[in-house]
Amino acid sequence: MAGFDKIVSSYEEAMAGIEDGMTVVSGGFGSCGIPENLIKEIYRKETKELTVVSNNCGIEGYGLGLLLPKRQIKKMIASYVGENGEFERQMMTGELEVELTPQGTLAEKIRAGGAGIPAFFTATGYGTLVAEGKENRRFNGREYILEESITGDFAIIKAWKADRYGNLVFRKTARNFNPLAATAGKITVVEVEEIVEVGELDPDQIHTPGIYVNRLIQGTFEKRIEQRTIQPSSATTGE
Amino acid sequence: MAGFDKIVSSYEEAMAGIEDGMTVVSGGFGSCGIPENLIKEIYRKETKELTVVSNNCGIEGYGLGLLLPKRQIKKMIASYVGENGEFERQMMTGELEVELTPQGTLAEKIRAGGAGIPAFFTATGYGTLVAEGKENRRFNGREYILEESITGDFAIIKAWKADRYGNLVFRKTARNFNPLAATAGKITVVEVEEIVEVGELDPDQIHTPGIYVNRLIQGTFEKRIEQRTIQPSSATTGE
Amino acid sequence: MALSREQIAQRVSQELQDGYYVNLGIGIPTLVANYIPENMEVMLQSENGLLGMGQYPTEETIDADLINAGKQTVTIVKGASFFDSAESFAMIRGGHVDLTVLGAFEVDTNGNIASYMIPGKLIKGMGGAMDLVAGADNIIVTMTHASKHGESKLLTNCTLPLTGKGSIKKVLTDLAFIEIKEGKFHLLERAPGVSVEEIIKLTDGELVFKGDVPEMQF
Amino acid sequence: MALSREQIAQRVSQELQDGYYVNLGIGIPTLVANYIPENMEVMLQSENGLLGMGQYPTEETIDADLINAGKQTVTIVKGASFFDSAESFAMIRGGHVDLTVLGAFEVDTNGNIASYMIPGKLIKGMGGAMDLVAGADNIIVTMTHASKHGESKLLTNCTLPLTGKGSIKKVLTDLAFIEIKEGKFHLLERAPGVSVEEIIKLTDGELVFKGDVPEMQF
Repeated sequence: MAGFDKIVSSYEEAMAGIEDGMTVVSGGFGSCGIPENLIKEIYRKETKELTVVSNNCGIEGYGLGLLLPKRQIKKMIASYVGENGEFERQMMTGELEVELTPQGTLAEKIRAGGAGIPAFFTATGYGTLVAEGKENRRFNGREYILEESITGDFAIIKAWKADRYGNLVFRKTARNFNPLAATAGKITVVEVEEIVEVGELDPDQIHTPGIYVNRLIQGTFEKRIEQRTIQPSSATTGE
Repeated sequence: MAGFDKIVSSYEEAMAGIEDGMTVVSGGFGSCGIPENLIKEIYRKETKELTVVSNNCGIEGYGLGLLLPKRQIKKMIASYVGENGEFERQMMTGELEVELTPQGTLAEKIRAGGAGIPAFFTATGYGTLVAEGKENRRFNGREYILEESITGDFAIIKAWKADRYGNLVFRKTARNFNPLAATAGKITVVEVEEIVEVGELDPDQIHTPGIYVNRLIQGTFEKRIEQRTIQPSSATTGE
Repeated sequence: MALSREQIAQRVSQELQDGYYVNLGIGIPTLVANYIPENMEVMLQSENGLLGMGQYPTEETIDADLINAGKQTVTIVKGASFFDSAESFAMIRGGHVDLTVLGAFEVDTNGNIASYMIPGKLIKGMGGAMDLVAGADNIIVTMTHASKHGESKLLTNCTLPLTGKGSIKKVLTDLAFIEIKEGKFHLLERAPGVSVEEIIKLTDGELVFKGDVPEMQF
Repeated sequence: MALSREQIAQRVSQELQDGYYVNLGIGIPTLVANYIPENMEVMLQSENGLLGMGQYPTEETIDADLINAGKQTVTIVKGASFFDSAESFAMIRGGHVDLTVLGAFEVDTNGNIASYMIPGKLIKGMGGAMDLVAGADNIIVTMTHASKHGESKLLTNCTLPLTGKGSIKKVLTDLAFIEIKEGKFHLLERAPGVSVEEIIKLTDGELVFKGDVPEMQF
């Protein structure tokens, strides 16, 4: 009896069914909390024409940046694409379509997608390029724009701990977009650092209930750091 | 230096500033996880003409039901008002205005209020009395209605544990509407069973960050049970 | 013979599948939990913020902080989780629950359902029913086929205020298992010993069927 | 003399209040954290999902799972909390953050701000800036008053794509502290040793002031 056991035995199985032209929603912020190995599997499969929804597009050769050299991404929906030369090149030449979306709007679009809310109003982006082609409406004397939600054929997630039912716990700021993305995939695939026994996770402290999770795999992670800032050097405040 | 210390010393102080005609958003589901003592304080102060937003309106003489005999509530926004004779009487005679709102829509309206989202579309209630006077719109071949968000002058909350910064942890199904309501008050007042030292709550496991909380007080709770169902009697499945 | 409440629940339980997340409404639907097949795992969602609802507690384990959507004291199973009401209805509205079972006063041939209000008589509120009805793809309505006075509850048009519009596809009554499609009731199964004629007589909306309508198997 | 980056941060820090929740943007705003007055508690929000950001870590405490919105490794203070990105922007969009400090390329007399894009040159994306600008009531923009070539960044109308419309009321440059209201720049304070004439010369939008404009105090 399979029941609620979400564990799959290989990354191949984890990403089975992903096809050219699909939409993939990915957790992660910069290099933090990204599903590194699920991305590697998409790279290995050479799936193409993808629409990828993620706050960033990784860095060159790491994270979602892996999918750039072979031009696997057709369209990127992200809030920030800086610090990736290949990305910038493909965007400038028009090889890659980019839909820049404010970070909070992106988060809310993904949450709304998972929650069955097709659209919502937000003040963010009113009067800017982001508002172009979108409905404006006034509520209580303030202007808002209408934003539609996002769902994906696949959601790819990195969590810290899970039980085999797919109940997830995230760690520190590696949480970021992951719990939202987990709700927004037709098929939600999660890779974790540790799988614990069912019942070990405190039911009050589960960040993502297993109902959102379809497949689960334990992986090992490089966890590359983008900006290694160390005290007490005041020169490392970065800009 | 006050800093982030949210603790107040009395229930009087906790509810200071509440005035006739204000809107109060309350956590709780039935008798579970309700801010009993904050409600008692509103009863004691005899604040009137209130608009109260809560999933239920308590039972006679307990919870929000306390505010009925002296007709302190002008308007109730709730999803379920059953099992309260005085409530039904006031509603039937028109003494009390009631805006019945689907439970999920109510939850989302309160969350949206706290999150700066003035309105959202939902399929819930389409084609029903709930949709009257509201905009309908089609997204991807399905009909939705536009629902506006809710905020309150006060939000009254019951949590399990807190630190003095107002970081909150809820317990079991006593969580319910409480974390949502906590975000939606101009002034958010929380009563808890236990106040622990700052740093004792795991930062990964705080349900409501202190930024939403203005006042905090430790109380003692009756925690009345509405439907005491015990196994193994199969006659207690209740209807 | 018309099915008992327990038999209705039992027949509904045959629609369960291993690994289903299920929301059971108050009343007969709650009884379905007693008939989950032995070789199957099902998780019960309670819309007040619980996935993995267990049985009623004992006197020793009763906890005022642990109730279901019917406000009954309950327990949890291993692997359960608690969450707030917005998250709970994100699950429901977002279509993440595999099966919803709920009661009704009336359903009609357009898949409309009325279940929360009898004007001037019963105004308790819709609770989570409107969200459940709008959010789930897979809903089974359980109800008696007709009132005690013989008035059909399966209508051409609901007469009471609707809980949801065009959302119901399956109805299990004490007499019949019915599918709603293309504006008609399709009789799939009948209760043991209940004739097609009896069902037709007590069905107000257009009822169609193909060949011999099988009896329900228990 | 024009203020240094550190002095700009220091002057901003005078606008802090005890118990403030503050979001500091990348660049100069980040430096404000170094000048929080001794007798004051301030909590820093980082929009990637952290309230209560602390200093940079040591080699021993560095943690790849703990970064700020600028992707720098950080630590947390006592009483900090982590949350997801939707919750983080619920805080921001919902107006729960008391003060936001962020940089800009241009601001104008209508309170418009351009800070994320130079067409054909710099297209890195707005990140959380549009949400911060739309969500906060209390925003301080920090920037140099003019470019290295002497072109004013305080304009009648922004020339670059906007980050937000009508949302900026306070600007602190290396030369002046300015309030924006009624379609004008109001000169509140000038950097020590910088004359009103110099500021006027480097301000493109209409600049007004009352009487003697005081020097900033440090």
